[in-house]
Amino acid sequence: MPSYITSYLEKSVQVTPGEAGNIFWAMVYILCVFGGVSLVVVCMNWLERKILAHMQIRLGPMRVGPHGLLQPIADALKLILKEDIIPEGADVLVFWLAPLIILLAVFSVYCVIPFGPTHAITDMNIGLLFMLGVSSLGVLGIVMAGWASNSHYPLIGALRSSAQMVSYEVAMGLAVVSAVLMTSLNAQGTGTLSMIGIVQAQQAQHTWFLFKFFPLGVVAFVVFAIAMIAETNRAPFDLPEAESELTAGFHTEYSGLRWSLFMLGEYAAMIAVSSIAITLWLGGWMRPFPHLLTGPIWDLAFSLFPALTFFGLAALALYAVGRMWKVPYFRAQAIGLAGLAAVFGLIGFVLLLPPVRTGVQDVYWFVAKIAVFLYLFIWYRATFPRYRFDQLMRVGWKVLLPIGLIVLVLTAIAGVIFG
Amino acid sequence: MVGSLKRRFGSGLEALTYLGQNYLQSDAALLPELLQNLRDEEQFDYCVDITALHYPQRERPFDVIWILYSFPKNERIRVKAQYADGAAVPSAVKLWTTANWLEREVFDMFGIRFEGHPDLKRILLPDGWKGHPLRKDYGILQQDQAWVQINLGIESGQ
Amino acid sequence: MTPVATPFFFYMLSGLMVVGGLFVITRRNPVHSALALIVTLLAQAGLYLMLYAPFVAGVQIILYVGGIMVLFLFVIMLVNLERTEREKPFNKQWLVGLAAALALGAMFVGVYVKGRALLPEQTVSLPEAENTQQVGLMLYGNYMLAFEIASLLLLVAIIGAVVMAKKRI
Amino acid sequence: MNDPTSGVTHLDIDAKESTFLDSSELILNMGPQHPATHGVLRVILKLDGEKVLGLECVIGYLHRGVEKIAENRTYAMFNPYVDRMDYVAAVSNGLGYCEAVEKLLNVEAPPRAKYIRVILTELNRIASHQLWLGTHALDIGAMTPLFYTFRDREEILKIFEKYCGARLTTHAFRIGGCLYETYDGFEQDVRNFLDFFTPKIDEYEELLTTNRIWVQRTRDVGVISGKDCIALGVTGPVLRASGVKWDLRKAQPYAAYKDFDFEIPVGTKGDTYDRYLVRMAEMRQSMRIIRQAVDGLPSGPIMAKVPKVLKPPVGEIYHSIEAPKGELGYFIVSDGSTQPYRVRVRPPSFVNLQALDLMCKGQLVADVVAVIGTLDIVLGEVDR
Repeated sequence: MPSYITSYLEKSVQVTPGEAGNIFWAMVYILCVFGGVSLVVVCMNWLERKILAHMQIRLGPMRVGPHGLLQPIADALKLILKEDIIPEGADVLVFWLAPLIILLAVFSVYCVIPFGPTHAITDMNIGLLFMLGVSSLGVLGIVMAGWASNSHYPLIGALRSSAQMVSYEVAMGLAVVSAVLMTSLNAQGTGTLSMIGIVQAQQAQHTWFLFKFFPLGVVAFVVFAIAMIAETNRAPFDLPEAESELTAGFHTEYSGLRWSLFMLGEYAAMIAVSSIAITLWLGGWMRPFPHLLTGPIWDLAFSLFPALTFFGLAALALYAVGRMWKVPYFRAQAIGLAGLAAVFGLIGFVLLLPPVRTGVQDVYWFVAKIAVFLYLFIWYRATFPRYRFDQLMRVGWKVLLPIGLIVLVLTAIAGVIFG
Repeated sequence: MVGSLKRRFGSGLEALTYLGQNYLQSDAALLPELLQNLRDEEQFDYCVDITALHYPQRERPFDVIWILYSFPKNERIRVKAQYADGAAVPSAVKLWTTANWLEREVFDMFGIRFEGHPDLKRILLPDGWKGHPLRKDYGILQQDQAWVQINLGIESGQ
Repeated sequence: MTPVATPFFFYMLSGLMVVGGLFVITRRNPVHSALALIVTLLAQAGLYLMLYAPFVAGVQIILYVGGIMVLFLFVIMLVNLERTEREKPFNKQWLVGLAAALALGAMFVGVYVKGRALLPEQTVSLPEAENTQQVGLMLYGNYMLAFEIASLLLLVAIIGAVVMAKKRI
Repeated sequence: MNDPTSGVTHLDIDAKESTFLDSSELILNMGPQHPATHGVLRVILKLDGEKVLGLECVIGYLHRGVEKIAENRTYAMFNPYVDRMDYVAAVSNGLGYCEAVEKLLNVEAPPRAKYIRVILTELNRIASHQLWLGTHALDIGAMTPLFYTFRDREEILKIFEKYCGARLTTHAFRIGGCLYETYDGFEQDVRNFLDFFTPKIDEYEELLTTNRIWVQRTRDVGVISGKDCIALGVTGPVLRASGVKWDLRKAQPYAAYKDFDFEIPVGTKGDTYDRYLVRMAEMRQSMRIIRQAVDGLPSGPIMAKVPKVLKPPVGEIYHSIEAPKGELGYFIVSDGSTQPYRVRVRPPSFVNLQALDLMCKGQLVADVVAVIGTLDIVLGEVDR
């Protein structure tokens, strides 16, 4: 048995575990991806409330743990303990199945996301197509949830959100196609749908697709970014959960753990969709300016970044501890925060060791870009009012679709000319 | 302006002023054309308010009051007319659409019927409520006990 | 990629399809039969994967399950459900049904008896790696004309749908 | 359309045999406890799918019979009741009532009292518009303005609290002038507020005025023409947004308004976006008035000679002021006794609400919420 495990490690050509057919390492990758995603979802919950609050000149959760750090755990506990009501007259099978389908759809997208040249659960040669296909499964879950709750408002909310997601998938697909078109500009002239292939194409062409054929890449990226927000029912497109008209959209009747599955699904979908955008346009796990600023000093500088971020977090926590120490009441929380600072510091030191430093490079840059995207999601929620349903559909069909088509055609022409 | 009105309507109309605010005391029969005239010729295009007063001891106990304002002339006027209990007051909805709710409230509070009103029913009190609160004979503590019992199921409001 | 335990997967997937198909026709509640149909289509996508045709499997998931089944569910929800549930699912033409079942049975037995001889000798081995490229080249290379006609047909269908819906808006 | 509350205990609007989708006309009940109907207002919408065919407002849930109470209270005792009607703009209610009774008594408030009254009323107008902006933006989905507006409104409420002890229902004025002399540092507080608030109002504008989605959600929503406004008796910012340049503070100046110069902001198309612009401009004009009033605050007595027991001569008087929502009028009839024979309040919100049906025809459900917000109605005043 151990040989089966080690055989994958010293294999000469580096291939993702899925491809190498090594079930054990694939399981390891799956566990750490899902563990990582749930961890990110938990701290996303805290971050969203804190950032949204500070944007609205209020403090956000401060009571549970230092600066509300234990708030997500408290929320999770609350949701688990809450009673899980199934409305009378609801179709129990469909009611129970809906959140599972949404989670299944969202989490199966993760098995193709490339965190590094070999750090992905598997790499299909139709990776991108698989992702789009499976993400369209999420619509089924929403429609079933709305229908099974057996009352007017969730049904209207479900119909609206599924119509919205179906129409924005079209715009998303077009933007994706223009990005894939750029991958085919290499020697043998055939592009690739596999996610790792796309990032390697960007490496080969020494540029992120965002900056390729300058205006086109950016426009396609913007079309995808807007469609991405609509796909996850977030920020200006969160009409299905519009509080003012329909009480709470398709998950009105859900409560307790089942409702938290929907929330988990929403946050996971946000991460999945932003990772697609990163892989396609922002050069996946490549560090910024890999070809411009090459040379040992630059490599060293960039490789220090992971350690620096953790040291920064530790410094922030220590500063907060300093301020909290003055008030005796907060002393207990200050100790807790100091412990957290110590942990961050420790991780920072570990990241300084040379072998660890280069190893973690790819994953770090990918996750850093995802963090930027998640911050954008929260920012949109604070600033934009909500689209009305017909405006929302108008933007989807009459604005994004034509722009997507034009960008596709122009990229093709640019590809042929500059090729 | 008062002169021209006097010539048109003659005896039934007298113009008085109190503390600088002039108002016309007219009898019931003249009312419809008076309001029409005021709105069209005298350009009182904004009907500020319609309300009523209850003098129980008089033989025609109700005083209905129209407060009008003219944008062009920046002038305000009040028209008062006396009505018997149960007499039908001409509705001003055709002249000013704002009269719709104002008359419904007067009907709700005083029980004065406005004939020609498209949808005359109570506006503030629930439909099944008996009695008109703003009449002088309606006590301050009094309530429609029956309605309270049926719908709210409690003994009484007080 | 060396195939892994293919017979097991093949029987599991096809079994899933058959059971799903049965559920589609026997369920009283239309939404349940729609869900069963979704299961069958997903199992079919699995079979495509086993035939080293990932592109077709991907398209199957996007088109059938993601697109058409969502519209199925839309229609089922918008139409009035109570009436359809009350009707008796099985009507009286069992005679025609029996004849069709017999013909089908005969065909199955025929195939089972002939066995291997029915299928062509050399199985075309399609390299799994470039399946998408292969499909692309084939589609835009040799069958360009058929592709154009099909797209024209689709265009006509879309415009027809818009015209029909225009009356109601 | 029989009124559902008459005897029918359970309102059964979606009978089992027709599901709500295939009947062409759907009756939706935006009930009294709806997050977007500012208070206890129930709107029965007749919908065709998403479009509104017509709507009917069922009001009266907050009816306390203020006019009946007035007939059993003396003039001075009724003063606090007036604040409870439009609890968001309590100070201007008080101003209207006190001035009406002063006219009845043929008494004139001293100039210092008039200036103080103008300062407090204009501060109250800004507070009322801030509350309107916060809740209106929240209804349309923008969460952030709510917190900005309430933070700034807090400053105004602090000034009220220091002057007359209460934040919301202030009972700041008495018949004949003001009871309390301004606390020392009053002018300084007001000036500090003005300097504090000038950049803040630009913050609101930054957030919303050029926000594409805000413009799309409010442009051409709930349009009402000037002529319809006058016919429906709609007054205040809604009327001005429809192009009619009319403001009681200019047309029939009361208190000390003739001493100040300020413009009347006017809109053109009369849609929700114009009303938003008009109210923002009104806030700026109010700040101008306050600055002039504070700089020119005369010294002198703050209370006119008014007898202890008010017994106004027999007669009637109608006096109206420009409240933040529109024209707020008091028609008081006195029979010579200490208690008024009849106090009729002409509430702007009640009359403006009548225009809701005309403004919402043909709009979508999401717009009904926006139009209710832009009318800026307060149910305490609608139901009295």
